[in-house]
Amino acid sequence: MSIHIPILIIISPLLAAFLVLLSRKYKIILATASIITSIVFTLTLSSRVLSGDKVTYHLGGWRGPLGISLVVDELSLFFSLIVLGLGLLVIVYSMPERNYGRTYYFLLLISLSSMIGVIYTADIFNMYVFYELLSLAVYLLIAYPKTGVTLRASFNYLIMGGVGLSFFLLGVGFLYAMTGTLDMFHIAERLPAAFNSSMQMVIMSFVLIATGMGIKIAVFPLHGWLPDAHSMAPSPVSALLSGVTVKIGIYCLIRVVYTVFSTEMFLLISSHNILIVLGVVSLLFGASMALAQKDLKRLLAYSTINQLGIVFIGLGIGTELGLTGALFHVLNHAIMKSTLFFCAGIMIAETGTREVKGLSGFGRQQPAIAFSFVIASLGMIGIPPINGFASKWLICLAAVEAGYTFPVVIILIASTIAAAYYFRVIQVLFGGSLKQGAMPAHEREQVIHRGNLFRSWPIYILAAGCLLLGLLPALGISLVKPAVSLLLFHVVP
Amino acid sequence: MNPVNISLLVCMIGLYGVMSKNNLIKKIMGLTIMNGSIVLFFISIGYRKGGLAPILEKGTTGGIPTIIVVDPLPQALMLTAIVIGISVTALALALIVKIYSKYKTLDIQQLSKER
Amino acid sequence: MRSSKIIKTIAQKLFPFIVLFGFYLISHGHLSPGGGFQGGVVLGTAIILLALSHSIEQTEKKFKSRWLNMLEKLGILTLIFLGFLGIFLGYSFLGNFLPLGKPGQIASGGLMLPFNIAIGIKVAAGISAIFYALIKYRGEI
Amino acid sequence: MFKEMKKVFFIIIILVMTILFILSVDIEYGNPKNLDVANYYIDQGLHDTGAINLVASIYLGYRAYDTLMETIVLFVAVAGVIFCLRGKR
Repeated sequence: MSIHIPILIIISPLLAAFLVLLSRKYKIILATASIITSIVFTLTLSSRVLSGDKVTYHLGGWRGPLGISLVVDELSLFFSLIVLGLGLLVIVYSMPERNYGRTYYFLLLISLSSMIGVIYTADIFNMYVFYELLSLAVYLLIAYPKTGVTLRASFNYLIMGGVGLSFFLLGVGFLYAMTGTLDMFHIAERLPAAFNSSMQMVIMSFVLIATGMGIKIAVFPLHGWLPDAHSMAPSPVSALLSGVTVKIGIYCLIRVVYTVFSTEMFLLISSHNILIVLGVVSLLFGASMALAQKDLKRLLAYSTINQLGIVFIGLGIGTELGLTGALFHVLNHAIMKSTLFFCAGIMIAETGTREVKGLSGFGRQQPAIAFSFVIASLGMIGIPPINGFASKWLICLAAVEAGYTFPVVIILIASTIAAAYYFRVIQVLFGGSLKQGAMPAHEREQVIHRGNLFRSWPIYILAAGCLLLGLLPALGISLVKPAVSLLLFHVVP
Repeated sequence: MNPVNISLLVCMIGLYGVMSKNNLIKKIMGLTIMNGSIVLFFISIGYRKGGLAPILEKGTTGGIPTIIVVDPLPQALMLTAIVIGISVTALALALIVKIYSKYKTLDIQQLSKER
Repeated sequence: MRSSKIIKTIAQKLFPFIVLFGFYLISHGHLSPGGGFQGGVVLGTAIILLALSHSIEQTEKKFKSRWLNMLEKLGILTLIFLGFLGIFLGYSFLGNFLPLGKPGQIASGGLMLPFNIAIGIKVAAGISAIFYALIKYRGEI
Repeated sequence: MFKEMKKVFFIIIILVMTILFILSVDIEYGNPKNLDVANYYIDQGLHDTGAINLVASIYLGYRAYDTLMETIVLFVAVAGVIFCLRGKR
């Protein structure tokens, strides 16, 4: 049974998703149990993977380029642990909400399972299929409240995501035409020969795949869908989207750049400079747009664009330190952004308004939640004892080492702007008294009653994670290190 | 102009439709055109001159076939891609129906004005 | 909405043939062009034809959407179950555990026939469920 | 005026992209390279999976996992359509 673990990690949430649709009562228990099962399975794999052993599973017994195989290496292990850990917290956080029916948990489990599918698969077309499954589930999760705004946001995302995935598929077609196989490791073996004979086609396929993933990651010129989708979705879904789903795009990009197109090719067509430029632009754009927002969740959504710019700069630098910083920032941003969205969900439910102004006095009413918000937002700005500082520092260090001084200046400027907009929120949180929101009194009573331990504990856990990773950055770096060394000194099996 | 180039041209026409049209249904049409062009692209990269459909004759016992057969892998992939395209289109149409019943318009300019 | 007698009669007479063709496509998917998806869509269109030519309410009495939804879940659970059976019988997930049979016969291809049938039923139910949902929607009141 | 400009701008973008595409594509139509995997499917597909329809032998044999996921995609779409259009909220 132990050789089947990689597929069981994917299938257990998937099976639970269908069982959730069939049973009315046990939906939450089923969802939680399946995710915990997946986490346990992943942890049992981790010791094998970290000892340098790649876990490979051939579906249907067809190996190599014939069939689809799953490969769990250090990088995919790192990303799958982020996905599963945050997924569990999102499910726990959405437990108290009564409005979330079976469909909600079904879609949540499908999206989590397909994220793991994207991460583990070694077949590039299978990656596309899983990504499409993930996108469909996410469109529906955004549209879950079925109000006009969410439907519009979801449709907007559907159009842009559809175009992006079409580009991705076209890029896969280019790769298949050049190499005659779909297995990523086999494509990597054959691509250098194709690169020598027709360089422009290799570059074109890279551009297509990078554009497709760029839409999903929402780098600056392709970000149009993100602010609406991330801010209008229900709060747990926003946390999932900003914390995890965007990272799947980053994973795909890393996988494609470092496994399929080798690093030398990447440097030869100098796309790392393009990554840095895109990162800088979306950094500045996200920061300055966030400054202008009045809506709390919209502010957080623009802040996501800002932080992903930092990850892009780290990836573009491409040295060991830069990659460590980038992957560490992926982890940190996942933790911090989901804390912020969880807190924002509670704040909006309690005060009954989405405006930043309406939050005044919340800090006195629920100091613990407000304090967690402060911790995470300090991390976003990059203030020393919190985890965001460590990864930003690493990226700045790597940039200086590699001779890019301009991005460092931009990161510092963007951090200052981030400080401006987060301190505005914090100031409102702790100043003034709680205003009566738009919500009627009896409804508010209910909401506060519902703010029970399932709501608050995920926030405390995540905030503790922020502090822990900030005080002991060596711990976080040791989590990232195996993946980085895989990327830098990768050996094609 | 061979089918490979034509499929890329059609793909760009679909992209033009998605970007420039204001009607939501026309946008979805553009997406469908893109999907169809990708199907054409995959099928044409798998084509072999003089190749037949990848279905062997009844009664063969395996081994090396004597006839030239086109590459079956892109065709199998496109079965998947077509079904995914249908799913996206169906979902998009359902969203459009819902949006129309909320706002009574399909024009994206008017939709973006409404709050 | 009333449709003419000719359309009603022809749709009714065509219905069994379309269903037969759908089942042919499903069951001969591994021998000739066709397969679960194509056959499933043909089955779905048979139901859609009946609904368009007769009234939707009448068709829904025969093909209840609750049953269609159930069949759909059943199709996918069958697929996953067949995949797991591969694990339990010592192969990998979705591995073929049935004998391959003689090429060209309907019993050849191992798991392909059960897969095709499960997919076909699922797709037929899914297509007609989409149709019901889209056509019965009357907007917000 | 603005609308016309936008349209012209889009058309220029599309034309540039098309020309780039067509220049970059280096595929000899009707004579694909790297046929070893395809030839394996053609030669051994019947022996491995027992189906004379090679497309079926790929999408239900070698790549059955894709097919499973694709049915789930269709299921999610159906569930989504029904969810979106169900009743009055």
